[in-house]
Amino acid sequence: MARITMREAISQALWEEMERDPSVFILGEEVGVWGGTYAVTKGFYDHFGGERVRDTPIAEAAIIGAAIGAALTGLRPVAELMTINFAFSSFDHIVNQAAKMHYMFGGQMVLPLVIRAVGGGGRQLGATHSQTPDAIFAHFPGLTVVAPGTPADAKGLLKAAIRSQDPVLFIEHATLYQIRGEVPEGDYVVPIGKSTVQRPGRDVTLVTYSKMLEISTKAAEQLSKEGIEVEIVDLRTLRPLDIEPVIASFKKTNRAVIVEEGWKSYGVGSEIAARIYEEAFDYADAPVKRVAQKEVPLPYNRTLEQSAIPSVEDVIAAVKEVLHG
Amino acid sequence: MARITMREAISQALWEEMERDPSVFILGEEVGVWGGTYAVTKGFYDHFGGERVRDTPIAEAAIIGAAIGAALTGLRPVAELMTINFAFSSFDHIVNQAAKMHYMFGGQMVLPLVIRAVGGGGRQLGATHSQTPDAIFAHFPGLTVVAPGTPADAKGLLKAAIRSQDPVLFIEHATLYQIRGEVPEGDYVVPIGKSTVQRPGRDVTLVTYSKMLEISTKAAEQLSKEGIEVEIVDLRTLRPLDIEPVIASFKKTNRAVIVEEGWKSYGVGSEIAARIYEEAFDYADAPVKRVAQKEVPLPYNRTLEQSAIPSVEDVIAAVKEVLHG
Amino acid sequence: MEKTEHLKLYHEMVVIRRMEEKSAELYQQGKIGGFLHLYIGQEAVSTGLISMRRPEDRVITAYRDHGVAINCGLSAREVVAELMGKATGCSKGKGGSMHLADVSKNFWGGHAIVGAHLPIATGLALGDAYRGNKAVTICMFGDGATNIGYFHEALNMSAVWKLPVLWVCENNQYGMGTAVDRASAVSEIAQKASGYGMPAMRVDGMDLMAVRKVAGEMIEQIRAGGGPMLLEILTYRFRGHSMGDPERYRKPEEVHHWQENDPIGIYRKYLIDQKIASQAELDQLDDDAQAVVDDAVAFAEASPEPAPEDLYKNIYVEA
Amino acid sequence: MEKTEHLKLYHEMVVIRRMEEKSAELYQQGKIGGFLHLYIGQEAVSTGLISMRRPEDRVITAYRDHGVAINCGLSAREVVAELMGKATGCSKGKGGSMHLADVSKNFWGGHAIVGAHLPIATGLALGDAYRGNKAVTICMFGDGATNIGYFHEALNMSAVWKLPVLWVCENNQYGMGTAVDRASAVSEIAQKASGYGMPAMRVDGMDLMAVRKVAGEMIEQIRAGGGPMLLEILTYRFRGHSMGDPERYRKPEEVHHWQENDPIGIYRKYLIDQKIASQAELDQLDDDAQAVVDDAVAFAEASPEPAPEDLYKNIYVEA
Ligand SMILES: Cc1ncc(C[n+]2csc(CCOP(=O)(O)OP(=O)(O)O)c2C)c(N)n1
Ligand SMILES: Cc1ncc(C[n+]2csc(CCOP(=O)(O)OP(=O)(O)O)c2C)c(N)n1
Ligand SMILES: [Mg+2]
Ligand SMILES: [Mg+2]
Repeated sequence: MARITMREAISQALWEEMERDPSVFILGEEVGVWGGTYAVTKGFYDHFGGERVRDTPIAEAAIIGAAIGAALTGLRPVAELMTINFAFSSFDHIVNQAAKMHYMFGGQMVLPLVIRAVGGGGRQLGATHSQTPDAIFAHFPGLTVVAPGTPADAKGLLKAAIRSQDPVLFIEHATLYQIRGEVPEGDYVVPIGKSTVQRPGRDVTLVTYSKMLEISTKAAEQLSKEGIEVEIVDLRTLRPLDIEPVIASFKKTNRAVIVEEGWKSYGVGSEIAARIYEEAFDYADAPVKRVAQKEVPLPYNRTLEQSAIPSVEDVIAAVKEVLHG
Repeated sequence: MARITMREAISQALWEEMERDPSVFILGEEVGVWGGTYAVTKGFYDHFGGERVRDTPIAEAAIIGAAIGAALTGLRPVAELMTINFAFSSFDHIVNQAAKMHYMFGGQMVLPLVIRAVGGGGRQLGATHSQTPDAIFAHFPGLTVVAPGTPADAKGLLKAAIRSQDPVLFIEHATLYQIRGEVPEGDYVVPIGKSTVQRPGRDVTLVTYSKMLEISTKAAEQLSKEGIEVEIVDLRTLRPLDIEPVIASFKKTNRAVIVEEGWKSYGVGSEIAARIYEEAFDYADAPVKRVAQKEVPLPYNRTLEQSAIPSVEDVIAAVKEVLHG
Repeated sequence: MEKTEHLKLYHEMVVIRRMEEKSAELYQQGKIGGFLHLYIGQEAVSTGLISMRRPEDRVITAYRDHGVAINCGLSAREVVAELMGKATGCSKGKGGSMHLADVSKNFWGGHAIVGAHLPIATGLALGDAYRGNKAVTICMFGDGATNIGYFHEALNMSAVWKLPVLWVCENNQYGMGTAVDRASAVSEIAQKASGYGMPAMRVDGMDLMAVRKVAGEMIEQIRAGGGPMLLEILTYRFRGHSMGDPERYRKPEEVHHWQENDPIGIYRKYLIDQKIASQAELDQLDDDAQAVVDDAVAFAEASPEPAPEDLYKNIYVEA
Repeated sequence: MEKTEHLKLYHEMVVIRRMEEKSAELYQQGKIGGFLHLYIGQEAVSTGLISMRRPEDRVITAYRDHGVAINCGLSAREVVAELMGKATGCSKGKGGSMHLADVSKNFWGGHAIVGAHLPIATGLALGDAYRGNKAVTICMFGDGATNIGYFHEALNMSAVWKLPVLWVCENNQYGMGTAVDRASAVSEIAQKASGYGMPAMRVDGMDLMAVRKVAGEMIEQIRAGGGPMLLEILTYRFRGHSMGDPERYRKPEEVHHWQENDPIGIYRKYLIDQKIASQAELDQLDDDAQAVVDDAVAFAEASPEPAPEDLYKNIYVEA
């Protein structure tokens, strides 16, 4: 196992899958000559050529539409949306076409399609470029929504996504590309649709995913010094949602904090909180607490922006609140 | 007060506001010569002319974009999306542009804009044309999301929306146009952002809105015969969400059922359930129950489709469950 | 062209016409639900066009898809069954009128969001180009669809990548109640090709033979590597946009004028004038067509509804 | 044209150039965050174009907006303050580089979603047409933006409704790393106008006087009721797409070639050749421009950050 960055892990998954299966190809803005806006596909164009690493016009609906069509013919396109914010410019193709075609035509159409999209705030890109709208995609049956928080999961889940017969929205986080972790070499596949305990603990269940796993882990480390042991459940997949590990943990700790980067209202935490109570009402010793983005379009100013995104301190405070009321 | 249909109530609000304020105008597909796909603007074209009742090309992004631009110049456009499903073809303009411009430019841009959109399933229109994706719009700060359930509210809230300085998504339900109710004549305005008790009761709090108010009311009437008195809180506005009447009712009944037409996961009920526990944890005598659409793209076949949408029976069963466990 | 081929095409057109008339009835009886967009008046468009495709050529269209489905080789049985939401329908009753498809016949649907299938067609053609197949994708859409962004993105991308697509606009002169000129900056849709440096043609869609000629040439040019092209086919729908159209936007005289230009009548006359078929032979085909439709309706009526548990099938391939 | 006007325009261009150079520095120092798209090389485009507008004419552009803001009359102070996220910035520090605006100067931003402001421009023009105002909306966008559906929907709608918009494509030959030909089916953007039956022109964007001439004529034709028009202005960005562009997609020689075509140099030479201004006068303007920028930076550095509670201001007009 090598200790590599999330960027390298994603890049590796793509590279290996393209080597393994000639029907896998990449399309998106600046994926080729430029090498990927976030350098994920650096070197791919030279190695695989322009047919398999396809630079597209700025036309998000056509990017996803073309990926859908190519997938229908049996190819395995990996479409890159430069950021998830631009998924709003191809929203119909994602939630109305990709998510529904298999069902709507009685199962005859198969769309082995991956949409990679970079999300998250915190980089002073202003309101339109800083969103974490994961929950709204997860609302649509027919779509699979994956959002890894570690390099190993990124590699393993991306491989699973590419091999899946279903359309998968694979959400990466711009400020996670640099984090490092142990990543198994070669054919490492992590099944989609499985939440996992990333850190065991006994006092509080902390449910999170993606970037907030990093923040939550830091918070847990600090809390541990104070004798508070947080159990972190990483959702990894938002749809289909695997609530079981969350419930199992909650039945043990009887307290939960949910940490997400997106807005609180109608967000991921809403669903998780509702599910916890539905399935473990009698185990709740304190109200479940949600930590999320302040309900504002993210501002450019760094201090303001940072104050709107959940911090390590916010998580610590929330954990203490569910513990001590 | 006259007893009129929801269609007439909406039509009346539009007509009166256009008579009152020359800066109000309508644009959308088939709003003019055709008279509105759902006949809401029948007669408007002849009376107000093609400048104020503007038929557009099939170009949803341009419809909303044009409405935004016109609003910036101080007009009060009412853009009609033939159905809310087509909002996915103008999603960026709704959630990235309309919702954010006031904030992003430091308050200098003002967008007094209404987007009317017809939602809901149950008419055998297939998966792409039958959605109730209200929750995903309500996720975005900067947007106001209104969804009336009675003719009076439809009139009063639409007037408020047209007079508002903020962008409002006004969601109508295709199968509610025929319902009748008492509607005050003339200048009747219902404030946006206020939930209300539509039916008082003592045993269970039922939280709902839009079409499901009708279904829930029928359920409540039947339950009443069995001696179960349901208190129905109608949200009416999804953002900003007025949770107060919900909490007040819950503190009284200690039990709640949430009924929505959209999918359950990451839906409206998720948020309401989470909020109830956050604000009235100690009052809960039983787990809050969510009644919602089955997690499938809605099928064409009538029987299948009906089985996927919450029915009066589903609501009755849920109420009994929260009462008797 | 062989006589049998002529008779087959005539028969197809009449099957479509009879099926559409019958569907309107079934709709009135409440046996078909949702939206129903009839193809009456436009039969020569898809019958002519699709008769020029090879089996490997893919076809994709909008929600006005009943005729196209028949031309692609779906049986009237599975089409009518789908309209009635039956388990025996081509989409197992889940799609309905707007979502007919049969992948095994290279018919990729039936799409209800205006213009959204155009980018998908780009992808179908990309799939063939990627593999070096010599197949052409035929993508049909209405005049109204040419004003939405999807049209632009799809045509541009197909041209940049020189993909094998024939873009076919069925210009029936209205998008719902909106006449072409009220929605499109140019009244000749073919002119839009110039923004994509794409060859374009216009043809009379009431004349099956004319459609065949132009479409056939374009399809083979594309197959030979000519890149995407745009074909505008002028036509008219004799009925409302869908069932329940108030039709306030066009004059009865206009409709009558076009109805006198009936594509079936024109083709019938052609076949007789050219002595390809006799009146009696064609009458026989008319009767056959009626029988096909009657059989289809009987089949559909007798077919089972989907099972309740089918609601949860086919959401994902992998469960 | 008056000498003072010439000197003003020269000064504006140099202010933009110096401000952009300084911004790059501030970015390297971490005093500007996010994305920073410099306008260096394209100064003659907006300086020439906007010099032809009347105060009632609205201007809207994409995220490469610093120069446009200056040309619209925003002070370098409020621009640099916005780049640094200060409360004194034109958007109160909430917008940043990509979201400059000043409604009071009829400058409607600065928009970061490629092409999304084009439909909004249609609406601005609709607002004026609705009221019978004689104002023209000038909407600027890049070559890359002409491939997205928004472009198509906006141009078509503006043409159908004959709205007073000048659509201005700043063709700097790349959308990020993608050369025009790799993304657009036609290499001359002006050709795209034909799909909308719209008059179009192409002009050299390194030559301020040429831009003024063509833009001025078009704006007045539009004002006179000529309907929307498309103007393609050929230019080049001397720097990367934004800070941190690896620039693997173009050769240094190409960049150097264009840098020799510096729009400021060309205009300077013109002013001297035509004996409109002396070397010394222009040097003085250069110094003035530097002083303006130095002052702006000092102002911005000394300006306060937004207050923490500003986070919750301006989400809605009505609280
Ligand atoms: C994106 C979108 N907007 C609006 C509609 C509603 N709608 C359905 S058909 C139609 C008219 C389409 O006209 P055209 O493309 O000319 O096809 P035709 O019906 O004439 O065959 C409209 C507006 C839709 N289905 N999708
Ligand atoms: C809808 C959308 N897709 C992608 C992007 C990312 N992006 C930002 S600028 C840009 C290139 C735009 O090129 P062009 O329109 O030529 O403008 P230029 O940068 O050359 O001024 C891209 C792809 C975006 N902001 N919005
Ligand atoms: Mg049409
Ligand atoms: Mg460019």
